[in-house]
Order: sequence, then C-alpha cells, then structure tokens
Amino acid sequence: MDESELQQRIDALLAEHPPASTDRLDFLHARFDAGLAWVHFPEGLGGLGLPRSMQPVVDKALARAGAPDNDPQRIGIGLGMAAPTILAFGTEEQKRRYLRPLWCGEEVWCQLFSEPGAGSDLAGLATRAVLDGDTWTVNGQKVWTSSAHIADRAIIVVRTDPDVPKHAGLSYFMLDMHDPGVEVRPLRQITGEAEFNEVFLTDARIPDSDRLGEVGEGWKVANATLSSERVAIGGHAFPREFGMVTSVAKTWRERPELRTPETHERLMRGWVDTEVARITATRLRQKLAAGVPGPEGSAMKLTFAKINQQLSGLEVDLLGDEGLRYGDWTMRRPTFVDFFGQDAGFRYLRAKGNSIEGGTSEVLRNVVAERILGLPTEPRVDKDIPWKELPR
Amino acid sequence: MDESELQQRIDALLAEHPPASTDRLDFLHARFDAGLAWVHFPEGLGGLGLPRSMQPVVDKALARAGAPDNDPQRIGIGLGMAAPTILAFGTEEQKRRYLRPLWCGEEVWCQLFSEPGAGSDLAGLATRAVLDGDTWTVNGQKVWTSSAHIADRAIIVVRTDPDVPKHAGLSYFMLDMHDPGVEVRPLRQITGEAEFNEVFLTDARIPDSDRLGEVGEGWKVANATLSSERVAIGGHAFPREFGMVTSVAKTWRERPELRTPETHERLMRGWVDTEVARITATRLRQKLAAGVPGPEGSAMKLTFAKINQQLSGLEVDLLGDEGLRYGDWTMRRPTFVDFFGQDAGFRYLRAKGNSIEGGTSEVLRNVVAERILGLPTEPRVDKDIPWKELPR
Amino acid sequence: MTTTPADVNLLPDDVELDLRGSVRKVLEKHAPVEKLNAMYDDTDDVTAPLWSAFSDLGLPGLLVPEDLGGAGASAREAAAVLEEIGRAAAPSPFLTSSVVATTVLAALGDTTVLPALASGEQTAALLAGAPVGLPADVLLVPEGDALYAVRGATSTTVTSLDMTRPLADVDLAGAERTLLSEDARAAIDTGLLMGAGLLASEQVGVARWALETTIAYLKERRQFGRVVGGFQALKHRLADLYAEVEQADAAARYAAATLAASDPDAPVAVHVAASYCSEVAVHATEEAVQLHGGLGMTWEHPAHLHLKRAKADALLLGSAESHRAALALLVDLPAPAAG
Amino acid sequence: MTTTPADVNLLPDDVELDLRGSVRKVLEKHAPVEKLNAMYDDTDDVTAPLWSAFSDLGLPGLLVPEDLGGAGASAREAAAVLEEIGRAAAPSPFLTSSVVATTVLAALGDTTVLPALASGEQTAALLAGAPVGLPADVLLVPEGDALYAVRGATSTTVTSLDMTRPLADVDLAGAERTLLSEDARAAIDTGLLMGAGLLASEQVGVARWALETTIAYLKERRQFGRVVGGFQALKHRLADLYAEVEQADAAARYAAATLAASDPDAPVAVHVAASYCSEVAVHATEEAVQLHGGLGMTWEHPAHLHLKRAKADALLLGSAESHRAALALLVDLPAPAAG
Repeated sequence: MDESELQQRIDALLAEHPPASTDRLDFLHARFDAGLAWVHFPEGLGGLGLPRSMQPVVDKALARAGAPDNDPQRIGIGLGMAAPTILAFGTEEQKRRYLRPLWCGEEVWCQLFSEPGAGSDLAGLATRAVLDGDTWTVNGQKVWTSSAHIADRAIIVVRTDPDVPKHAGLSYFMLDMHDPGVEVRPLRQITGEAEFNEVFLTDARIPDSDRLGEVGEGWKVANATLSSERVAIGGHAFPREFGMVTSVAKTWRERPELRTPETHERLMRGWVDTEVARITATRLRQKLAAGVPGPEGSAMKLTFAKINQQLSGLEVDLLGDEGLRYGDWTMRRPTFVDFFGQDAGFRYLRAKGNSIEGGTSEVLRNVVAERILGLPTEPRVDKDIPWKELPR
Repeated sequence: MDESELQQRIDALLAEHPPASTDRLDFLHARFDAGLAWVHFPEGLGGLGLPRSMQPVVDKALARAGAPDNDPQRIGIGLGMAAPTILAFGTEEQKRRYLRPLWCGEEVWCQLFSEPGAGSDLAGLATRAVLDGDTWTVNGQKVWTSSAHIADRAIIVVRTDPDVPKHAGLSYFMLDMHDPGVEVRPLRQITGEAEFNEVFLTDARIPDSDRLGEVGEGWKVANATLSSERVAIGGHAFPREFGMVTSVAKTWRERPELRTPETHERLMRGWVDTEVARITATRLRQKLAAGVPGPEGSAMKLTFAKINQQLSGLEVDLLGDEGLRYGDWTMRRPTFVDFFGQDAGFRYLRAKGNSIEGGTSEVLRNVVAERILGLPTEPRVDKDIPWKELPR
Repeated sequence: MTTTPADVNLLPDDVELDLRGSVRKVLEKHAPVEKLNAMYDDTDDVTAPLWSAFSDLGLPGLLVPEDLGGAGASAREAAAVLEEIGRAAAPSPFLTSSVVATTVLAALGDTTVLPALASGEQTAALLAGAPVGLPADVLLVPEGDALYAVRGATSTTVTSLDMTRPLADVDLAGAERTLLSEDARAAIDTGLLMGAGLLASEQVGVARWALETTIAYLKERRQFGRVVGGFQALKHRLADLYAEVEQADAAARYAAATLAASDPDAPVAVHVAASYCSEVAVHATEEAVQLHGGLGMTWEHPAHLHLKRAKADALLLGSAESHRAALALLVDLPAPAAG
Repeated sequence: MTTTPADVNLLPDDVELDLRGSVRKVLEKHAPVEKLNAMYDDTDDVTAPLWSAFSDLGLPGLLVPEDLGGAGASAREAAAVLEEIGRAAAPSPFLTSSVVATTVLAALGDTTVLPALASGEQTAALLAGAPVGLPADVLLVPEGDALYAVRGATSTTVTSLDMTRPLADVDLAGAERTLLSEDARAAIDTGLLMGAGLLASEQVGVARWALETTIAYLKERRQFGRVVGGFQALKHRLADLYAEVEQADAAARYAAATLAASDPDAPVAVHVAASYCSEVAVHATEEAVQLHGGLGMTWEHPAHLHLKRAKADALLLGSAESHRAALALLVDLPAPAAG
C-alpha cells in the first residue's frame, strides 16, 4: 500500500465517521477497525502491516480534520510497553481481546515490574505466584508504578519457581487491577507529588489464560517490554532549545539583573549540550530511517539525565533568593509529569529522577560499556544458584 | 633529652667541626656519629631516639650556622624509602653497613619495584631470583626507576617462589647497581625528558646477606617501604598559594590582557582548592602531632593530582597562542623534577603523571573506599592460585 | 592577602566535643527525621520544643557576652552546633538569631535586645535580602548606614524549597521601630561574615550526613547477588566524595577558628569555606539521592530533606560564585575588565 | 537564531566513505606513529612524502573550484580528510592551506594563487594570530580590510607543544607582496569559520583514536588476575567518554554539512561544534594517558602525540570559551554587563 492508497483509507474513515458528528469512542473504534490506529500493526489488530514511518501521515491528516485522539499521554504505558509485548508474545485470542480497548483508551494499563528489593536487579524480584488449577495466586509488593490508581490492567512479572536460578524462575502475566487482592497506595516523592504508587498484592488472582509467553520465560518477555520502551528514547525530533534549557534561557533573556559570569558559562554549556543532543538525535533518526541501527540510544538517556540535572540546578541558582521559593508541597497524584507547568525548584527536584527511572545511569553505563564497547561483564555470583538460596 | 640538651649537642658538633673549615663529608660523618642526622633513629645509627618532631631544631640550627647538608633531594629515595625499611627489617650488621653512607650521600639508592606487567598490581611481578649456594641470581625487567643512572644500590622485590600464590612468593633485597648484570636505560617520557629508567637484570647477583626480611616476606617488607613513602604526603606545611597555582596566579596578575571570565572561574576554583588542601594538610599535621592518626593522607594525594592537572591545563589555556610554544624537547636525564624551572606546557604534561606515579588515582580510590570507608574489596580471582598458573 | 597566615588549632577540644554530644542528643530527641516531613504539610511540631531544649543548653546565648547573660563562647562552639543542626536538617533560628543577629548586636555593643536573645526568650533576624528566616520577635532593619530594631511587623510565611528553614515575607508598615545605631555598616558586615563562615559548618554537617548515610545503605543493599557498595564505580565516587567532605570539614573549621580569634585572615577563610562547602553539600546530597536509587526520591527517606537544605543553604548568604568573587578581590586576582 | 533549522543529512555517502578509506591508507603508509616521534627531535620524514601522496589523491584541491584545477568538493569531504588526519595525529598543511587559505581565496574569487594550491605544488597560510602553520609558500597577510599575498618571508621555526603541526614566527621585512583584495574582511571570516568548523572534525578523529586505543588496551591488559577493562570504575568512565565522542561526531558532521550547504545555520553550528569537540578531544586524550597507566606517559606509546595535538588544537582557532562567547551573541543569550 502506498501513501495515496493510505490517504484514500483516511478519507474514507473521515467520510464515514465525520469527526464533528461522531461520538469520540465510536470514532476511535472505527479508526482502529480501519487499520489506522497504528499502521505498523497487523491487519485486524488496528494496523495495515505498513512501515512505522507512515504513521505520521495518518496522524497529521486526522489532526487536520479535527478528529479526536486516544489521549496518548494518559495511556502511554499501554501503547509503549503493553501493546508491543502483547503483539509479540500474545495468543491470537489475547491480541483480539486486549489491543482494541487498550488503543482506544477504554482500558488503561500500568506496569508492575520493580520491587523495593529489586530495582536495578529486576531479575531478583520476590513477588510469588502459585498455580492452583488454572488460576495463579499472587503475593508480594511492587513499586514505582505510574498510573496504577487509574489503571484497569497491568503487565506484571512474578516468580513462579524459586528453586531455579533467578532469571529462570520468572513468568509474565496480565493482571486485572480491579481484583480485590490488589491495593494501590500513593508513593509520595521528593517533589511532594505522588506520581508513582506502591502496589500490594495479597492473594491476587490471575487466570492462566492471561499469561504472556511460557511459564519460566518471564525474563525474556520483560526484556522485550523494556526494549520497546527504550526504542522511543532518542528517536524523537527535537526543536532547537528544547527541554530544560527553555525556561532558563527565558529567564536569562527577560531578567538581565540576574546574570553573572559563572551562570553564563553554565547556561552556554547547557545550551551547547542541548543542541549537540538535538543533532545526535537527528542523526539517530536518520540512521534508523536508513536501516543502520545506531547504538547511541542508551547513551542518549545518560546525556538527557545529565543535561536536565545541570540546567535545572542552574535555574534555581540563577534565581537566587527567588529560587528559595517553592510552588506547592500539597500531595497530588498526577498521571504524567509536567516539568514546565511548575517552578524551578520542582524541575530541580524532579530531574533527580531522570538518572534513576527507566534504568539508573549506573546500569546504563554498564550497558554501554558491555554491549557497545565490548568490555567484560561484571563478575556475577548469582547466575547458577537457586533464587531461594541467594543472600538478601 | 630535652631541647636544651639537644641544643648543647648541636653546639658541641659545631664547635668541634666548624663548618667553614671542615670538609663537607667529614662534617656529615661527624653529624651522623653525633646522632644529629635523623634524631628519631636509634643511637649509634645517626639518631638519638627522640621524637621526629625535634628534627627541625637541628636542621634550623645547622643551616643557620652554615653547615653543609646531605643534598636530600638527590638521595630522596634512600632517605624516604630505603632507610626506614632497613631500620625496620635489617639485621644489626645491615643497619651499620648501609645507613651511614646512605644518609651521608656516599651511596645513592634507587627503588626497583614496578615492572611493565606489574604496575598497580605490584604483587604480580615476574622478575625471578634463584638461590645457588649463598647467592641469588636475578633475571627480569624493572621500570619507572628514578635515579637508577646515578644509583649505587637499589631496594628490589623479586619472585623467589612461583609455585605459591602471588603475594607469598616474593622476597626483598638490596642490590648492587654496579653489578655487571644490571643495565640501566633511560625511559623517555611525554615531556621529552627521561626522568625515569628501565632496568634490565640479566643474571645479576645478590648475596643472601643482602636480603631484608625472610624469604617469602617480600610483600610485607615492600608495603612497609611504600607506607614510609606515603607518610610524607600531606604531612607538609604548605604556604598559601603553593604548587601549580603560583605560576598561573603570577601570569594572571602580570598579564591583564589574558584574563577572561571562564579562566577567572577556573583560577578561583583552583585557588580555593589549593587553599583548602593547605588547610587540610595543616589539620593532618596537627592530628599527627596530637597522636591522632588522620586517614586523609591517601585522599590528599588524589586531591593534589587533581589540582595540579586542573591548574596546569588552565595555565596553557590562559596563555593562548603562547601556550602553543614549548621550551625544549631535548632528551635530558634529570634526577628530580623541577616543575617551575620550565614552561606551562611542561607542567601540563608532567602533571599528567601525578595521578599515575606512586599509586594511580584509581588504586588510591580503592584504598580510600576499602580501608577508610569500609566498603567491600574488589572480587579477587588470583589470591589462592599459584603465581605461575595465573593468566598473563 | 597571599602571605601565609599563622597556624590556628583545627582540632576540637573537650569542651567542643561535649557540646557536640549534648546537641546531638537533643536533636535526636526533638528533631527526629520522621517529624520533619510534616513541616512540608505546614505542621511544625519540632521548632518550638527544639528551641526550648536548645535554650536549656544555653545555645542561644553562646555568642552573647557573659555580662549580658550569654556564654561568651566563640565561633568554634557555634560551628559545632551548626554542624549538628546540618546533620539533622533541623529547623532552628540558631543561625539567623543566635549567630547573625547576635553578632551584629554584639558588634554594636547593644544591651537592649541581646539579653532576651541570650536566654532564647526572643529571637531576632537581620533583614538583609528577602525572604528572611522567620518567625522572629525582633527584626534588624538596615536603612542606609543606620540599623533599627523593629517589633510587631506582619509576616507572611513563604512556601519554600527547604521547609526546615521557615522563611517569610515581612511588611514593616505600622511596626514599632527603635534606632540601634547610626553607623551599623561594619557591624552588619561582621554579622554576615560570621553567618557565611558558620553556615559552612552546617553545610559540612549536611554533607557528612549524606556521605555516611549513603555508605551505610550501600553496605546493606544487595543487587545482583552482591553488596552494592562493592561495585567499583560507586566506590570511586564515594572515595572522591569522602575527600571532598574531609576537606570541606577542614575549611569550615579554619573559618570558624579565624572568626573565633578575630584573625585578620577571617575574610579569606570565610569566602574559601563558604564557596567550597556550599558546593560539597549540594554534591554530597545529590549523590545520596542518586545512590539510594528510587528510595532516595521518596518522601519516606530523609535524603530529600538534606538535598533541599543543601540547595537552599547554597542560596542563603551568598552564592559560591559571589564568595569566589569577593575572594578574588582579597587575594589580588581581579576579574577581567569588561570586554 | 533559536528557531529550529531544517534537517541536513548527517550520514556519510559512498563518495565520503571511499575518500576516507583512501586517506586512511595513505596515512598508515606515510605517517605511521613510529615516525612521528622524530619530529620532536627536529627530524621530519613525514610531512613532505605525505603531502605528495595527498596531492596524488587530489586532496589539496578538494575545496578549489573545478575551473581552477580543483575538485570543487565540499566541506563534508574536507571534514572526512581532517578526521583521518586527527586520528593519525599526522603533520599536514591541509587545514591551514587547503581549508583556511583556500576558502579565503575562493571567497575572493582569486585565480592567481589557487591553481598552485589545488595541485599541492604550493601551500598558503593565513597570517591571523601568531605563530602560524608553516612552512608555506604564500602568506595571506591582512592589513586593515585589505589582504596581501606575500612570498619570500623569513620564517623561524617554533618549538611547539605539538610538533606534528609545525609553527613558525615570520618576518615580512623585504618580502614581495601583492594586493589580493581591498575588502577581504568577509572572506577572511568565512575562511576562519570554515577552519574552526572543520578543525572540529580533526578533534573528533583525535578523540575517537584515544577512545578506541584505550578500549583495545584495556581489553588486553591484566592486573589482579582480571582484564583491566572489566573494572567497573573504568567501564563507567569509558561509557561516558563514548557518549561524548559520539555526540562530538554528530556535532562536527552537522557543522561540516551546514558549511557545505552555505546554510544560514553554519555559524551557530560551527561555534557549537568547535566548543564541544575541542573539550572532548582534550578529555579523551587525557583519559587515554591516564588509563594506559605509566605506558601512556612514555615516548614509546603514541598517546602523547594525540594529547599534545588535542591541547594545541584547543588553542588554535579560538578557545572553547571564545566560541561559546560568539555563540551567546548569535542565540541571544548575552553575557552579563560588567558589574
């Protein structure tokens, strides 16, 4: 299918379901059924088996026509992590059951991987699932779960066999967040907000039919989920002066009285670092488009964390006395982070998480050193020992 | 013995051997025999068994009287490393034989520890010594030996037993540098100079009577030598604006046209770092004097290397076009480093060695982390394996 | 001044060690970290009882002359108190009232306000820059070269980055004012110098807490079957941080010692300590948050309290940059002329 | 200019890859590192044969228009050559003559000097700042807004920090001079911008050599029974350095691409690349020396050649600071007014 055929399909959708007079959800259903949800997905599952690069054609045309979108920010985890995993590991029945309500936003997803004792070392997780008949009973605690309080379903990794080495005893499921064994508690963080949650699982039940991949294959499936997440990083097209530099630059331009020599140096270094990151991301997109896989993606996450922290620290310092003020410490439960809706202090504190969430900078440096530079892996003492015998 | 009795002894030495009319070496011999060489050494070995802190009384009084000194810079390795080791591990005979000519500068010493394959991992050294009757035959290569080309004797660590784990198979000797099996070659370095040497040992011979410590105890003795060396670091009294900052500050004051905002920041940071190091060294001296051993010594070496590199890099940048000029690349063989007799480029290049020589900054960070902070040691794979079976 | 100053004693004496021990005990009792989070939700169960316990120890009067009811102690003792306050990230008017305001008043030979400060009955704050450390019973308000004591001003609490050091905007309209001095410039400068020099000790306390807490955590925490503190990349960062904290400690002690002795080197010592310790405290607490992983980002762990304290301290009595700029003039290393 | 510029292609095409391959082969043959040390003892067996081989490849004429005997190629190809020169730390008048001087002359529409430069028979150097890259047959000497071609000047070799880029002081007295243009200011600026933008590619070559050589060494070297490259503290430093070098590479390519296209974003791109790549090259070579341990401090290992090249490059066509200052004006982030 070429671009003009795709355009015909879009025109047909708009003609049959004029956005102005169609119910939002009806339109989304129709869009999904027309294969225009995510064109790189298979036919019948919201796509047309086209290259991912053709998606913007659809998105732009529909936006121009005033069509509703599926509020992608709200369902980001479903779109970015659950959907690709279901597509790759789900049965036909699972795909038909879950992908449509996921994309249309009727079911919000969250992700239950991390635990208090298993952060960087995800494979060390301790949440146990035991099979009884065709239902698993799950007990344990998960943490760092964004959207858990608004989620209908979760992707979750649990330990199904403690008698084998840690990577081998994991399985991967889809959990009903409305199960009575699921309790969600806000986890307040350094900014005062509770962007994340703790999730306590007490005899939560999952039918075996909601398993993704084989029993014991959870590690493989979880890694597929995490790579889908990382693909997104660095592939964006950024404008010049994007991210944290925007608000510092604005303050600098509007408030000459705050300017000092050292803050100028820090600003210019941050501006250059930001621009260099923009260029590097551009090259990464060009490489991906040319089919040359670029290894810079993991390194870019390191860079973004560093830039965000450097510039948000500068912004507070530049403001001086005003930097001592903070917007509001009231506990809120946002569903996504708005760096720029708040003040410099918020950005400073929130940016500290950029080098922790989604893989700490320490773990990412190991990844770069080992997978890209080919340096030896860390000495491992836990690879061949049954999980239950490991010291904790 | 109190300070006035010590003063009497000094007066007596000066009266019996008036510096103006006494041969230099005769005076040094007399000073040694009077116990005024190093007062904290035992009587009969150049000392009086006094606290080390009383030495300055002697040094100042003799300097005031115009007495010759023993050119301590030229014989620094003998004074700082060989002498304390001989005192701690030598037999009575060895002490009587070696300490007097060492202190008087009649025998210059060098140190043969490092090898091309054993830098940070000194205990992995490969130079072999085999006992035949009462004489050891030594074969191997040593490197980074300062003063080797002017030295009469060396302290040396060699492998006497390759069949035991690496730390257990070493022994420690005093080597005659005039032995025909000893060849010294200059090792030219990044500055163009050859401050150090390579020393090739081909069937060099050492009588067993020149062994320090037991056979197999070389690691212990070598560590004692290295600690004597490190005691010196940080215990000094430094003036304000000492070390690398002096020449940059001079240039800054004399050449206003070179000043820029970023070089000013770097200068001020370097000035502050230098002053903070001065204060830290002062506190360390006060702790030592109060008998409270301070753990800051190893950390100070890290700091000095960082300061020297930061400021010497700044100096070149500050000079701009002039920083592109270099004094002289001619190969020379100095016996000690004169940072300030040369230009900014020399200081920049030579300072790179400050984080390598005498323990790399990487090894020192391990030392601080493990011995001071009590963090776990590195996983070791070579501790219990016979040396000859280790991969190299 | 680039000539080498004479040595001053940088080691604590027994009096200081005793004092430090008492202060730490009081802080552990009245300002446990569990109670500090509530200050971010406008519930302060700590400041008043802690101040009362401080007053029982005589801390508010440390720098007040003995004949005015104080202890006539020196900057060295005050520095020990501040280091402990920093370690606990505790809320206290000690710095603003018992150090800065007290030093200004003592330099002016005041006898009207100081007695009430010495006992801890009242607190004072110098109004230099806004917002100020509050609540305070007496505001010291400069006007040209003169200084007034103002009582009964209206103050509005500020939601601040570091809620453990309450700040407020003040409105002086209608408040009662009394002239303290026509020529208070030197006294104010002395107070601010004392404040910046001793704030360095608070910063050392913050930094040392961060370093020690992080090391302790990394000795316990296991990942990948290993104690996390055994991973070399972390060991090296902690070794560097240790060196920084030890040096910051020496610099802060030197500043306190020269202030205590009215040593002519005090201004240099203060600007050195203030610029160095301020950056070390921020670095140390940032490392603490990072190396605690997700835990350090939560409200449950006290790292956030110390990070906010460190960042706020760095803005409080002159930025590190401004201290380097002041130092540059003192040591004849002038900034470049405008290009 | 803070609006986002249009994308330009940052990936090498086949022509560039071929060119890079040929240049690398020539450099390996004529400028092996073993021969470079001798330049520090005033024995240069490299520059002339290398230049002759470069001339055979047509490199001196890359940026000369085709009708004057050049290749009429663009900054992209010249950047590829410079990256290889940097990797080899090779001595060559390519930057001074074939990039800077050639760009100035081409901008002036010169037809008198360029043909001899295109063939590599002669070299030229712009006399902006002293000392300059020499020997050169023709000096381009600015005087006010005018520019002269000077032949037969006396030059005195300078003992320089980086002997692989020979420098000299020149004495113009008695030399023959020809007016090239009364108004050469813009042409000179274009040449210097081209020079700084493409020097960034040389710096990337230096940095990449340092990174790759260090990684290779650390994969071989064993200490404490382990491959040294497996120690985590070093892995993390190398990972950070890798990120820097990749980003420097992207920045230098963007500068070359905008220069090649006479894109209005070129000045921003050049100042970004020049400031970033210059610091990355110094950092990478400093890390190379450190992580080779003692070996990196010796004359036997080529790390010293690259360190000196990186440090000298950082001083050559404007410091990183001066490029940031120029950038600040272009992107409306002015320096503070004098205090």
